[in-house]
Amino acid sequence: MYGGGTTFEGIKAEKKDDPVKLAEFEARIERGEKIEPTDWMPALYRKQLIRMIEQHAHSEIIGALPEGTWITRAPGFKRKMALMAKVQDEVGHAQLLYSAAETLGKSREEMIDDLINGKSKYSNIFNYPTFTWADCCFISWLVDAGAIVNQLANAKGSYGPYCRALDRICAEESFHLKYGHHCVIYLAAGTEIQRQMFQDALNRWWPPMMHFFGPSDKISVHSDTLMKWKVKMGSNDDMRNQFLDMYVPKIRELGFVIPDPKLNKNEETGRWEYTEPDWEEFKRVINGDGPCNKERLAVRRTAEERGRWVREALRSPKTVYQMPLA
Amino acid sequence: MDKKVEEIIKQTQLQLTDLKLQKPVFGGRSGKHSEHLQPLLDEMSEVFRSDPSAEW
Amino acid sequence: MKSLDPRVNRLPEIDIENSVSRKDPLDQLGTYEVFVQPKEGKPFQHEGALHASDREMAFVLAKESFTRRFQCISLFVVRTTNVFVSDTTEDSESVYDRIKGDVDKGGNQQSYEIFNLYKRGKQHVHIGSVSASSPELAMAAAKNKLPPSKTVYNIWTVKTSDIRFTQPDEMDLWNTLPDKKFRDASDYKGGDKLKEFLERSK
Amino acid sequence: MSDALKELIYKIADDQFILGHRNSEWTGFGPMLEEDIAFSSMAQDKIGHSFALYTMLRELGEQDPDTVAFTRNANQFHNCIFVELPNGEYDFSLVRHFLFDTAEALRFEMLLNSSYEPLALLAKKIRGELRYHTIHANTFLKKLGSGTEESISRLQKSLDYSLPYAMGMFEPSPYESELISEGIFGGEEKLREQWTKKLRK
Repeated sequence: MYGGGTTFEGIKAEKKDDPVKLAEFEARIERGEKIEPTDWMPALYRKQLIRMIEQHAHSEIIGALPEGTWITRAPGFKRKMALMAKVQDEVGHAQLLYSAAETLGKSREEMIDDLINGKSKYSNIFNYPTFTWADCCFISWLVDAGAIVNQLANAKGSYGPYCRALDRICAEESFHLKYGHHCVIYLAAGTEIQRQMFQDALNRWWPPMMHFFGPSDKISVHSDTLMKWKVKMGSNDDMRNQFLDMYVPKIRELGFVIPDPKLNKNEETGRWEYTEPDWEEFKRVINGDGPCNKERLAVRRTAEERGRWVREALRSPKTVYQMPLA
Repeated sequence: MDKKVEEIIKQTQLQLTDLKLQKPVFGGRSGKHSEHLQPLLDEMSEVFRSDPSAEW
Repeated sequence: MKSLDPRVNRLPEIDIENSVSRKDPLDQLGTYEVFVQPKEGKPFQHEGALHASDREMAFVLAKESFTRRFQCISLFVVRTTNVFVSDTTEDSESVYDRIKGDVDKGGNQQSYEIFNLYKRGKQHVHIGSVSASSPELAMAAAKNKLPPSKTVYNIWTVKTSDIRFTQPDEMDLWNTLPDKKFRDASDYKGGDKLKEFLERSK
Repeated sequence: MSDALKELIYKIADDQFILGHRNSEWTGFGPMLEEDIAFSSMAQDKIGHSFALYTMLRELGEQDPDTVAFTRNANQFHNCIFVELPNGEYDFSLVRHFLFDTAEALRFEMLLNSSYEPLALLAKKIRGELRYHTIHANTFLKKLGSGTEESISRLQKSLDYSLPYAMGMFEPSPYESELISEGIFGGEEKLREQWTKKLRK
């Protein structure tokens, strides 16, 4: 469900790839055909894809925690069952994405260990606390909306297993977005307490939401290679602008005030203007120093440790680990 | 419902103590509960009760 | 740990700092491929992979990992190691052109299921079964008996006996799937509430 | 007659609702991703069953499901104590799932021919879901009950701890004879015998 904010630090060309194979590989992508696990691929392509899909999978499994904070308190049957199904989907999407990344040669367990040990990153936005039910509704609607902008773009990428996973995830997430919007409409049309609860949530969550798509193009490491290989499908600012185009009107329609007086669409350029997000905070949060980073990883580690006796009892020498096929 | 509990337990190394020796824990059916239920209900209805006139 | 999540506050003490040491061997479970038949008369299609301890558990877990919504009338699982995979071709070359359709004079003929990939990036689709004395010869038999009408980029074949099929008496597992509207966008139409709100706040 | 019927529906609905709620706490915390997903689906089924039962109660003159489920106090709930207990470790949650769902599947099998038609219809409708809950419980019990030293001792400890509470599922109601004579429900005694028979075979 969540993507974006993927950081491709310091991409340097790997050791020389076989030029003939590289030409065939690039011609295939040029024709719009997908790369499959058994194809030859440049080392850099494999490395960046593992990083990207792994970060997306981690974002899903960690993303289940801030919304999961409200799973036992969802008000009424409709919200309770929807939130149970939605948080379950996040775990389900993590399972799909880890499988897609496993086809590139890294086992799920190594990926989860790297997550827990802080070696592997995940989306900035899940390191913030969900103080109220309205915070949870903000995630269900707008963070989901942001993730879908990224995922629809990535679904047109070049790696087959990731596209298959994203096709399924995007189909399943249409319910998430509508559920989230439905919740926020009821808050907007509700009592003064409900309206204020969401306005407060919007004030808290807008800055991390602007960080969600990653550093602005001016300062982010820009890689033509990853664009050519359809690993990176659009610039961070493109994604951010798409999101603002689609959702700022919907937020304002409900009578809420977005906490950035400069936020405005420049009709000539067709681009949104806004207060420059604080990219220092973004780096700090991505690298482990946000309000809930420690709790998220501690909870994930506890789930792994408490489940170890189950996995060890299930493990049998006969059914040894194998990379998924597709 | 063909799988019988005994059948399942027999396929494991678990022992099933004699049920007649068990002293059933009754009371729930007539509203007499453990100390765990009310906190569960308070937590579950926290948002619901935060604004009783609201529609969520 | 003091958390906003009441569930976290109920967890046994969890230390913040300590990290996880890599376990050797990994307590990683075996891998299984999952195939789903969405509707009567439609072919089985590959849906993805999962990790489980054995075929029976893979079947149980596959039902919820892969058929939580949309449609399903039957599902089967097979261990990934039991799937035989052909070369993968591209552009306009069909992988069947690389297979010699020689006649299988081998003994101990067994039933194999055949799956074709018609587009890179899409799912393998079940097209039928053949009998053969080896996986390679099963693909050759498929070339003769199940000639494809369009370009095929990859073939999977699986011994029928390696598959855990849905049993006839298990078909009711998906009876209520269409009723689970709460997992579908159609259950969350906020239009009326929004209209009412907009009129009220005019 | 409707008091007997209401009491029966309330206790089945409250059992499903409270256990579904407890089991939903595991979502995102499961021992492995695939089991996290399956366990959450069964919790959603239980909440769905309770909603269907509370809707039946509304047709018998009770308040709407949200009010009934979210605003009553503990002393107004009719669930057995077994389902309200905290989740503990995964061994207890699994053993409770196994013992409770074995009984629940039997209960609804008895309700298949209930003279109260809505109950009979519901029993028929959710039969596939209850079948899945028991297949899942049986698969995990068999596997973990003969897995490692640790998994066997954990399940044994949870089984011994759970049995008195599990017997509490069959507390006879003040309307037993009326429910039986009206053909609404075969009675807790018969249910317990079938369940014990299954346990004791």
